[in-house]
Amino acid sequence: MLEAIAWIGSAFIIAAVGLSIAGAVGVLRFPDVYTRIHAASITDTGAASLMTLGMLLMAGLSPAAIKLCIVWLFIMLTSPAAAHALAGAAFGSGHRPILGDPRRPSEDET
Amino acid sequence: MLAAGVAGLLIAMGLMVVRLLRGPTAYDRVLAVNSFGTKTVLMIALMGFAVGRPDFLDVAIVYALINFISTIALMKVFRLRSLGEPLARLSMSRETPDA
Amino acid sequence: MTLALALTPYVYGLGFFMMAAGLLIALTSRHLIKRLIGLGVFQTSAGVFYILLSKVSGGTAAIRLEADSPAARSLASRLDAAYIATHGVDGVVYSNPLPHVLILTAIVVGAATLAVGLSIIVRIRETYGTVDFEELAALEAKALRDGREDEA
Amino acid sequence: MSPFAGVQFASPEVIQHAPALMIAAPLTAACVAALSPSARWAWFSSLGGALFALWMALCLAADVAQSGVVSYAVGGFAPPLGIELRVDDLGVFFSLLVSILGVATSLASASLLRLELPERDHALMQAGFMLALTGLLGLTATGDAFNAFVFLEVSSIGTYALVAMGASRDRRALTAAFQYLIMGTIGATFFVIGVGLLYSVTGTLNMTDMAEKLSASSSDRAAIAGLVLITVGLALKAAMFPLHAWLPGAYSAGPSVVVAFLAGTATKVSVYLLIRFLMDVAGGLEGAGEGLLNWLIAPMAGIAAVVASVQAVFQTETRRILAFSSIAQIGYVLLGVTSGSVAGLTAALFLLFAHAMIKTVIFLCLGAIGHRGAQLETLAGAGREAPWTITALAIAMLGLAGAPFTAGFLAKWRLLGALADGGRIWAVVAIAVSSLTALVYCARILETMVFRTRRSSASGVSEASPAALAAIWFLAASSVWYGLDASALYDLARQAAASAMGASS
Amino acid sequence: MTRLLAAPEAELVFAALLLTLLAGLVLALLAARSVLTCILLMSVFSLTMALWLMVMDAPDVAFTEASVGAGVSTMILLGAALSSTDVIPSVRPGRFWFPAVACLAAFIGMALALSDLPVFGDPGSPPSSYVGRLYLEHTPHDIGAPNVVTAVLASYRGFDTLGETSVILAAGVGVLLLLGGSLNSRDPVSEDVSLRISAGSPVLSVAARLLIPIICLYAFYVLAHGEFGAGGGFQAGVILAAALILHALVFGVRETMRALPVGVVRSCAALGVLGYASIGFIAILHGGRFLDYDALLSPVFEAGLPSSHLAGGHHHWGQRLGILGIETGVMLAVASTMTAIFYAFAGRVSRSDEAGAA
Repeated sequence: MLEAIAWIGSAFIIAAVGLSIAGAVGVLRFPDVYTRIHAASITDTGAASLMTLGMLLMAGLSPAAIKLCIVWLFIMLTSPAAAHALAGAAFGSGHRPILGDPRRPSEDET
Repeated sequence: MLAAGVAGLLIAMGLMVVRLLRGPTAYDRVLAVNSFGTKTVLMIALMGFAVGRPDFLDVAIVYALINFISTIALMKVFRLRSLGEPLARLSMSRETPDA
Repeated sequence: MTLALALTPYVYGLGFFMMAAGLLIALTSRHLIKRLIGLGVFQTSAGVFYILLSKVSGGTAAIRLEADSPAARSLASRLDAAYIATHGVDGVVYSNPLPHVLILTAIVVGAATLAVGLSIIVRIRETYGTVDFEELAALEAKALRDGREDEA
Repeated sequence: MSPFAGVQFASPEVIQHAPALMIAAPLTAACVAALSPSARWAWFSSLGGALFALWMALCLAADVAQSGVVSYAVGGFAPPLGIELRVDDLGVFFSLLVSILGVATSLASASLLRLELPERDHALMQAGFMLALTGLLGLTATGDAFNAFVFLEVSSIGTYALVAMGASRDRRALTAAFQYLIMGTIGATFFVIGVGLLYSVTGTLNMTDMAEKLSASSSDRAAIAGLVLITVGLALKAAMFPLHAWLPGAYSAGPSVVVAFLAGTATKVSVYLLIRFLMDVAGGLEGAGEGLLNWLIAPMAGIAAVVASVQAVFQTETRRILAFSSIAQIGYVLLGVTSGSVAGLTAALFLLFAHAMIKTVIFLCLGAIGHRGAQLETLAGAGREAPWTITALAIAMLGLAGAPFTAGFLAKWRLLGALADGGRIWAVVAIAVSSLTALVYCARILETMVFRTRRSSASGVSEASPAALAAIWFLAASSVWYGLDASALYDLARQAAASAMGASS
Repeated sequence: MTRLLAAPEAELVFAALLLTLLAGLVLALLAARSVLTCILLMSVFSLTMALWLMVMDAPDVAFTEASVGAGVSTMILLGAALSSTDVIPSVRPGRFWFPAVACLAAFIGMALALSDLPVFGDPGSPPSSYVGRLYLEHTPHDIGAPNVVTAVLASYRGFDTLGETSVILAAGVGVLLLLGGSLNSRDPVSEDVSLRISAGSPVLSVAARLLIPIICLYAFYVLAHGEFGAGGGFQAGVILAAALILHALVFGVRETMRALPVGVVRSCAALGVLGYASIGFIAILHGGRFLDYDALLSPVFEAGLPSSHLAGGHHHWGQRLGILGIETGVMLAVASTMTAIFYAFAGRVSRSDEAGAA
């Protein structure tokens, strides 16, 4: 029984890592700041939740589990707030998102 | 299994460093550092289990805290050109195009 | 064991590379703040060297575990008994704690040097108006020449 | 027989804790100074801390004279585990030097600071000064290699900011302090990497334990690399010839009370650490210590003696001349240290003590008369304005030049004798040439101050305050006293040299 | 569960991988042309270094490296960078080659010593088999704290930590001397209270107001937890300073200065070091050596206290009291010095802005 839970936990972790790598690739390939912020913060919080769930399964009832929940709570509180502030700052300083045709050359190439 | 997870996270962090170096605008760089920090927090938690000492999550909490604070500081520096000014006084929507 | 042998020159070599690179930035960069950052890298790489000495293969952090606690048992499971008997303490193999204590000091010393250095840079910026090393040298040479004429 | 044999300065309970209290007292004084509301209270606490440290140093001297080596396990744990404060004759010699100059500088600091810095900075300046004294005293007493690095940083981080505070008088203090910070930190970091290499070979940080393990160890290459790095690091801290670029700027632009203390102690304690590491710790490695001394330090010291003196002649700013003369004097001392004979080391230590006192007197005098201008000409005819201070300065300049009846003369004379006996003719020639050039710039300074007539545009020169005068005259008189009857100081130096060389041969 | 654990060799390989990432970051730093990019690289460098330290079984050092390196150093670097030009001019070749050759010589010199250095992870190397092992064996008997690093830091080598705390005080004194001039003057705070809660950035203000008390509480947890897990005086001090810096970042440094004036902060730094030294003096007055915590409690009093089960029944209350005492002193000194340094950098910049704006 313990082995099964551990395997499910590590499956969650692998899923979280996959999501994280997808987000990282997204941050590299997306055309402008806002889409990158979108890619990064969604996958960060998603990967954090999945990984915390996976590790909770592996840790079981122990002080580590409580610390894991605190870490998860902390990430949930700070990561979106930071992303919001970042987007607000970028918008405030004159960066405008690229609307309409995605095939238009992105900021990198201009 | 955990080692594979840790290696995957390492790749994601490497990609973030690439964005940090390439990032045309300053906000790409701040984003890269913020995302790198969050991934480091997850890495610490995962490594705690990989090396069999899960009670090192205190370090992960400090990481998340420091990551949040340095992101706000970086954002204030790039956007408002000052550290000491209260955020409230310099409303965020003031139009000052910069890097 | 051959893996550790192969890694040794690579790992120490990277440590010494970081020392040389930090020293190079601290001595040659024209921007004063970047010089301090180079100095910080140089000090941190001294810490890397100490920590490289402290690692014991299969060892865990120097926080003593109860001999029969689940963590100790799972750690012991990945090592053979003879290794634990010779190098372990009370059934658990630990890494060497002394360099950790020394590097805690070195990190704080590095931060203290950085703080004083940056406050000097802020004052230089306010009095000289520039933080470019070569402009500063030029300004000082000119001031020296003027100083000598008007006081003679 | 050491002059302190049989003398009792305090009750046995106090003497027992002398090494730790000698270091903790100035640290407490620094905290009280930082807490004190007014400059006056800060001065009292700094003076009290310095006097207490001197008292403890004297107790230590008596204790060491009696029992050879004093070992104090801090925290109650025996050496390999705990940190050991180990004081032998060599350590006591330098503790006395640092604490005497500490008291003298602290006595004169109130009036000198008032002349140069605004009132609100005095409390923090006294705190920084006391922290520097703590670091240097800690260096002379510690027997643990990494503890030496920590005290090296304690003494130097405070002084970077103190030197930068000279900007109120001369804006070049800031760039000089920045260069001093970069070079000083690189030196300290080289030192800590060297200690790390020695630690990787011996596994311990206690210096005596390290010496034993080094003699038994087979892996010499890491140990020699460690020693080379330590030598380079300490050479940077002691401003030895090729690595001395930071010193002239720092000494010419810093506040005079800070430069007076630094000129007398900072580089000297680095020489002490060089002697400690290359003679005691490296004793085990056959030939490594001596090899470094003879082939790396000796030639550099010779070049330093000649080149620095020549450069000093061409300077026009008073303090820059004295800074280059300090570099030359370090060259003399290192020539004596690398002479390889007890007599040579004794003469070197004697010269070091005499030169430290003389330099501190000179910088205190320059500060005390309120000498704002940097150029030497602005000092013209200062003798008439501040007779007492300038006569003390003249006595010290004579000592610096090595004129007869001063400690400087006696020290150089014995050093030349020891070097000649040791067959190092090139060193004798170097010192002779350097002393001649020293005569030139000392005569120039003396002539400008005493014999030249008053210039109308000279910046206001005024007599020193009574406290500053007391400190200045105490040091100037003792530099003459040790010129006439050098037995007390010479015995101390010989004991120190014997314990250093004794340990290695 | 055991199959999931990383094999010892995997740890060594992983450490080498992270070190490669660190070296890459240093290379990027070498080539960086803008100061802000350098600062970001330095922040990432500190985080990766802290990660590498975790793999190398040094949680305490990772704790400190993350909080001091990525946290406070980045803040003061940004403070200084704000007041200076951002572009880094390239070095003229003439002045580049001599130092470059010197660094290369140093690198080759050290590389020559490589062959004698102990093999990576070798348990029989001199450092790991001599004093390091003695600490691991003697700590339960002498001190009774599970965290050997805190035991060595606070008790065996407590004198080192006293020296280090005076290094922090020296830095605080130096920064206040150089930049503190304008902070002491009690200038009238112009902005009115209502601005603080205005529409500007509700999200961050709410997040900050929620987090700051939690962070302070967490700092005290790290202080008290120092003997059992990763943590201690330095880490707690820096986390407390981080909480104050967060408050200053969101609500303005003037606001934080009104809550904690510079005079109070400066005195706390001195009091922290004074507290540490006075524990040493108390040990002397009770007949022990300087900083000997066993002498803190009189034997009669200590006999009455319950023996700690953790340390096999030995009476260690003196050591526990001593370690907690000096850790509190260190925390006070570190937190107030880091806050004073942040005031000096952040407070000064807004001052010149005001001067510029006025």
